[in-house]
Amino acid sequence: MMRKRMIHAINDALFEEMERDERVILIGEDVGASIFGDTRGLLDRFGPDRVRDTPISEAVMSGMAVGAAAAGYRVVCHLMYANFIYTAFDAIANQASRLRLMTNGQIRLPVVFMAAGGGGRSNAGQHSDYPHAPVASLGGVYVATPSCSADAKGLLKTAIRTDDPVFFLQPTSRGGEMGDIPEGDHTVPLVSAHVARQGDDVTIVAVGAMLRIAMRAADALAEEGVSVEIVDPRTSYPLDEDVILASVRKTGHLVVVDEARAAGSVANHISALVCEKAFSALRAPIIPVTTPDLAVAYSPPLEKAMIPGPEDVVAAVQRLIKETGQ
Amino acid sequence: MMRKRMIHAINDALFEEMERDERVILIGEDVGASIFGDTRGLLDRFGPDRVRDTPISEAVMSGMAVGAAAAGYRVVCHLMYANFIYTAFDAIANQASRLRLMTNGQIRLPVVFMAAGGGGRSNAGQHSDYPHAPVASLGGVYVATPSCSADAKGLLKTAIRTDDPVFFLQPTSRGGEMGDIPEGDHTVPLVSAHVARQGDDVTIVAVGAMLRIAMRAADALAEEGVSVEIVDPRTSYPLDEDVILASVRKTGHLVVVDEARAAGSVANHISALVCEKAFSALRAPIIPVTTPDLAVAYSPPLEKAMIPGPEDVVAAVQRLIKETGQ
Amino acid sequence: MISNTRAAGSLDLLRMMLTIRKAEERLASDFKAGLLPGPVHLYIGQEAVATGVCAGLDDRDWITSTHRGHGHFLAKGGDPKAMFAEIYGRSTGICGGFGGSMHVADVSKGILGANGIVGGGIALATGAALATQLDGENRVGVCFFGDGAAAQGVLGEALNVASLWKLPLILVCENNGFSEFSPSNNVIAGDIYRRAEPYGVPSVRIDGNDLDAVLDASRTALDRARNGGGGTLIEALTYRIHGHVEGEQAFLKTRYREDDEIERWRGEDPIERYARRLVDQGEMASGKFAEMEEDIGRMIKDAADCVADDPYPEIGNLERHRLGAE
Amino acid sequence: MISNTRAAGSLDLLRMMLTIRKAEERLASDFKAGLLPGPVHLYIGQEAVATGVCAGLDDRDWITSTHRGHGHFLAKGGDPKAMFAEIYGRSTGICGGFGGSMHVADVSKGILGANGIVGGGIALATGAALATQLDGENRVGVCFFGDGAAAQGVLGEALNVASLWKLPLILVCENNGFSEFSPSNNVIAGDIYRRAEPYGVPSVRIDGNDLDAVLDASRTALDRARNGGGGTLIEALTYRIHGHVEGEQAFLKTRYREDDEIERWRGEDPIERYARRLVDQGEMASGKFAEMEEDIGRMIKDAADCVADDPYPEIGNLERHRLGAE
Ligand SMILES: Cc1ncc(C[n+]2csc(CCOP(=O)(O)OP(=O)(O)O)c2C)c(N)n1
Ligand SMILES: Cc1ncc(C[n+]2csc(CCOP(=O)(O)OP(=O)(O)O)c2C)c(N)n1
Ligand SMILES: [Mg+2]
Ligand SMILES: [Mg+2]
Repeated sequence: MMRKRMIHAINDALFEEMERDERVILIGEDVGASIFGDTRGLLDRFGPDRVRDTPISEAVMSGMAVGAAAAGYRVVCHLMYANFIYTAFDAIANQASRLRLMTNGQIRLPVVFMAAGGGGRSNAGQHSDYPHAPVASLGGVYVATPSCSADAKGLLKTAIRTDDPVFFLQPTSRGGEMGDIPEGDHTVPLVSAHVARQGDDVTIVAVGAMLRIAMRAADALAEEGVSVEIVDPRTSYPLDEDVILASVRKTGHLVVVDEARAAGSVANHISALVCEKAFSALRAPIIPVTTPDLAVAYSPPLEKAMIPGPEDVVAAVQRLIKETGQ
Repeated sequence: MMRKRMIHAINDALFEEMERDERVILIGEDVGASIFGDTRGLLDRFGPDRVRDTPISEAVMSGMAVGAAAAGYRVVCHLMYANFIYTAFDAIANQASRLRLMTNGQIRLPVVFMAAGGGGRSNAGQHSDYPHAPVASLGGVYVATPSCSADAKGLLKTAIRTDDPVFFLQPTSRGGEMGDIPEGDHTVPLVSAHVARQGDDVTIVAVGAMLRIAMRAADALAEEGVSVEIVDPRTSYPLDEDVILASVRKTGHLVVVDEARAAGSVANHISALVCEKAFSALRAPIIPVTTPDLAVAYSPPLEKAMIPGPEDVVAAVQRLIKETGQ
Repeated sequence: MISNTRAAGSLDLLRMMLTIRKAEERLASDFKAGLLPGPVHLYIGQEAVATGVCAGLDDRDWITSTHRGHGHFLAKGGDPKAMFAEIYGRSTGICGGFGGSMHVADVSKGILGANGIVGGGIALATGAALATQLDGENRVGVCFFGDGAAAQGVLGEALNVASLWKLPLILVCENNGFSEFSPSNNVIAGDIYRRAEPYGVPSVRIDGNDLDAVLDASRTALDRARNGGGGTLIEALTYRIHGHVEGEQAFLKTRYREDDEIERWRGEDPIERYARRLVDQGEMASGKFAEMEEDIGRMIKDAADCVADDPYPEIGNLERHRLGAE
Repeated sequence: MISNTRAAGSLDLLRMMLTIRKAEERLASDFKAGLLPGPVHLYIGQEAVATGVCAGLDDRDWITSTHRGHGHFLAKGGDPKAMFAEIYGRSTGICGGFGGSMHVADVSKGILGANGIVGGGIALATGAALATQLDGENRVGVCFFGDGAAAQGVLGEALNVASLWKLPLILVCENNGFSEFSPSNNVIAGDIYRRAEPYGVPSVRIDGNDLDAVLDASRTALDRARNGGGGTLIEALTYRIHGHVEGEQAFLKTRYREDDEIERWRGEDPIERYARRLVDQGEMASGKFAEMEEDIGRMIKDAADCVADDPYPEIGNLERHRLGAE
């Protein structure tokens, strides 16, 4: 085990995969200077052929990633802030997500679109979205949502080795967070939810940056005698249905915590999944805890009020217990 | 009452609103020639200032719509096929959906983005999406999904009079369908789900083109003695929660039919809503009926198999009855 | 038929143009006869462009194409049988019936596919050019696109990056005078070829109905690209004899061009012009053309007939294209 | 301070540049002191561009701006107090604390807002120009954008439509030599101003640190636009003295420019140059400048101080911006 910040875990993953496979290339705006630190050092190490600073041209950048992947490369396309995936959306939605089907599998696309999403830094309305649902809506793109250093490294390494597109959505506010990472070639399968905490009374599914929030809530609830099990989906699309369903079948109660807007959350997908496939195990309503259906506001008190915190999760669990069997 | 095809109902709505308010303008590719017929005659009637054929430039077109609306016009931006909303997505997602919040309400945007979505015509992978979920995910844009001529006219007229952005998603395969429309200035409020058929045993929420499918299924089920209530949400975002919840509280059973991919459907949103707010009324799992998580395939048998048909809805209801109280 | 027109003789080139013409005439009559499930956009009148450009390419050079892509597919070595089967929606189609007319692709021939998104191929070809540059084998990426597509911003983005990185990218704009039903000068300002100038990318405007002119211009562009000289923009002036899409008369209420304009262009038929030139210069016996036309007509008829009743794809094959299926 | 610089005298213009300078110096020290919740991008060194262009505008002309938008806001008549309050995240901010530094907007002054999406303002200004053209009151739409933003395809789309429709659109590219941390010539091919030529849009490159040159160029562009002559692209060469974003030293591991380059540009300070010119030509007494600097310094200090502790916005105000809330 080694302890590393999430941003350095991501950096390690890029180093190791570019080292491992010379067909891995990286394109993006200022990936050389690296404003987040996740691509730092790659330009020096692998040179300007494989590590390319691009102009501010998300449309051609995302489409170029698709074309280069179709022509035999493994492309990591760094989009910086997740809102810029909207600027890059055409090639992701109309090309990347569907060329496999439209060509009957002649074209497979090993492309990773990576970006930092979510709030917490007063980056305001155009730099704080957590847009996993719109990408999930395409059907043809994996959405990886790491919650910790180890998963960030392991998921990204797997994503780069995957022959279909992956959107790797790292939490903007968590880059500096330390975490333990197994030594060596640490990979994490894409569709492999993980039980981050064992419990009996209530299941909390928490996505990305919300995992730590859920953990805090679970500690508080433990003191009230409520035993919480926490599931980290790791990929918000596709969902690892078995792990989520198994936990709900055990606890009979579900709270879903997602930093995205309610209307853009996968909380809805998870609720729908459970309500279809584990309905008989459910003993209470499924309570979503999300950001309201608004762009994130700038002023710190507004931003703090919008993004789920431990107290919101605790309140949701308490409401759920209250409504049990009503 | 008058009987009209849906496409002519939409055409009437545009005529009437442009007649009514000279600040209503229409921009889009070949809105003059009108490949669907929904904008036919408008150029002759209102002239090239207010009805503008644009170049194939979805990025500037959608952003221009936002700018012109901010500067005092009511803009209808015709995007032709709904997949092209991905090409236009940046300004819709990063600007239209959030300028109201970011400017603290200084900017309100009366913009209607209209497009035809869904399959049924072998238009294949890049012309058959029904992308209401990605737009809904933004939070700041209404999504209107008419199922019949009357609603197409009434919803579009209301959309044009609304001070916030609306995505008007007409069903590609239903333009030729006849329907009764009230005489005169017929408008339909945006968030006003409608009970299209009364029943007692099962609620089916059916979106857009799926309404007719659900109606057919209901007829078949009636013969088996199953009484189906059908709710048409009319706007898939925001949802008219009260009407949907009231129906489920009455029947205790819910099937949601949505032409979009499961991962891009609002079926998930509706399930989540009901599972949170009407859980105690639910007597069985909520069954979604959607298109699989793929782009729509070209070959007719493949396309037909992908898009929900009456038999799929009947099967879902039968499954639901079987699982009741298990 | 010739599966690779590289360094082909003049008779081969004439055969290729005739092959495209006959294939499209067959599709036109098939459409009239209601034998085609989806829309088709025919290339009749533009054959010299695809034929002349692809004459200098081989299977390891990449092309991207448009919604009007049959000619590019055939000229780059695609198999007519597999193309017909695809457009008929059969399992024997080049894309197994999944793609259809707007998505014919054959990766083994370097054909990344027709594309239903106008301008969509530009970024893909840019990425393919990046891949070939990294491969270092003097391969190129070629993008065919229309005059209407020149209005898509991604063209400027591609020109910028192609210039900065000296990408072996050949942008071939087929200016056929119309963007759907809009005459080019309603939607395109100035000369398309000149749009490359500010980026320092060499460009030229040629007579796209003169095969020799196309061969010259593409040879120059290819030599430049293969020798590290970077990209080129070629604007080929041509004309589509058929409508934008077969059957357009059914939905167009007004005409958008005059018969005598069409007649004038029939007089510029690229096939007849080239045949005449060959006869005049003694490269072809005068009787040869009729004979050739008959052979190819027969070859095309056989190709189409022999797949017309091939089986439709198995519905189960849809699962093969889901994420996770290998 | 002057709330409208139209037809302002030279001393007013000097005051405006000083106002911007002092305001930004205050923000720089506030940032260092940790008083700003979010990122700020300072305009120091570029003041002549905003001041010179806005000198010809009044409240009914529209501007769109960038992430580096404080100077445009002030020059167009925005209130410094309301700007500081916004950047401090206070309820008294021009956007009630919802927008922050990257979204300062004052619609009553014709300021459609700073914008966090690079190139985002281009399409908005195009739409505003369309609106003014329809109004027929000889108003204009002005878009400020950076050299890096010139790589966004939407610029070409806007030039095309502005040319076709003769829109009163003035595109002001502030070429400050950097796109974040990339020197322009790494990401921009050729001369930006020349990119307007193929579209037939007049363009000019000027010394953006020479207020008189900016005044001349914008007067020409404004006369053209107000008299139906259509759009203009102005490329103003300038330099940002501060970093891309305050505090960048904290995350940048390498330097991206030399100190002497910065020093060289300090010698080109637009304020000192203009002041010197006024003194030399006897338009200003030599002692006047120091006095003016002091007055404005005091005015800015008072403006900032008096709002620095204003209340944060009420959390309940979030609801005011939801769809449906009026
Ligand atoms: C992004 C996008 N916008 C609009 C369309 C609809 N559309 C299909 S073909 C076409 C015209 C294309 O004109 P051009 O590029 O000149 O090609 P041509 O049809 O003349 O070969 C349009 C607008 C589309 N397919 N994709
Ligand atoms: C669509 C988009 N892509 C990337 C970014 C990140 N970004 C913010 S500012 C900037 C550089 C802009 O350079 P320029 O246009 O020259 O403006 P300047 O900062 O020099 O004033 C970038 C890449 C963004 N905000 N929006
Ligand atoms: Mg054309
Ligand atoms: Mg710059």
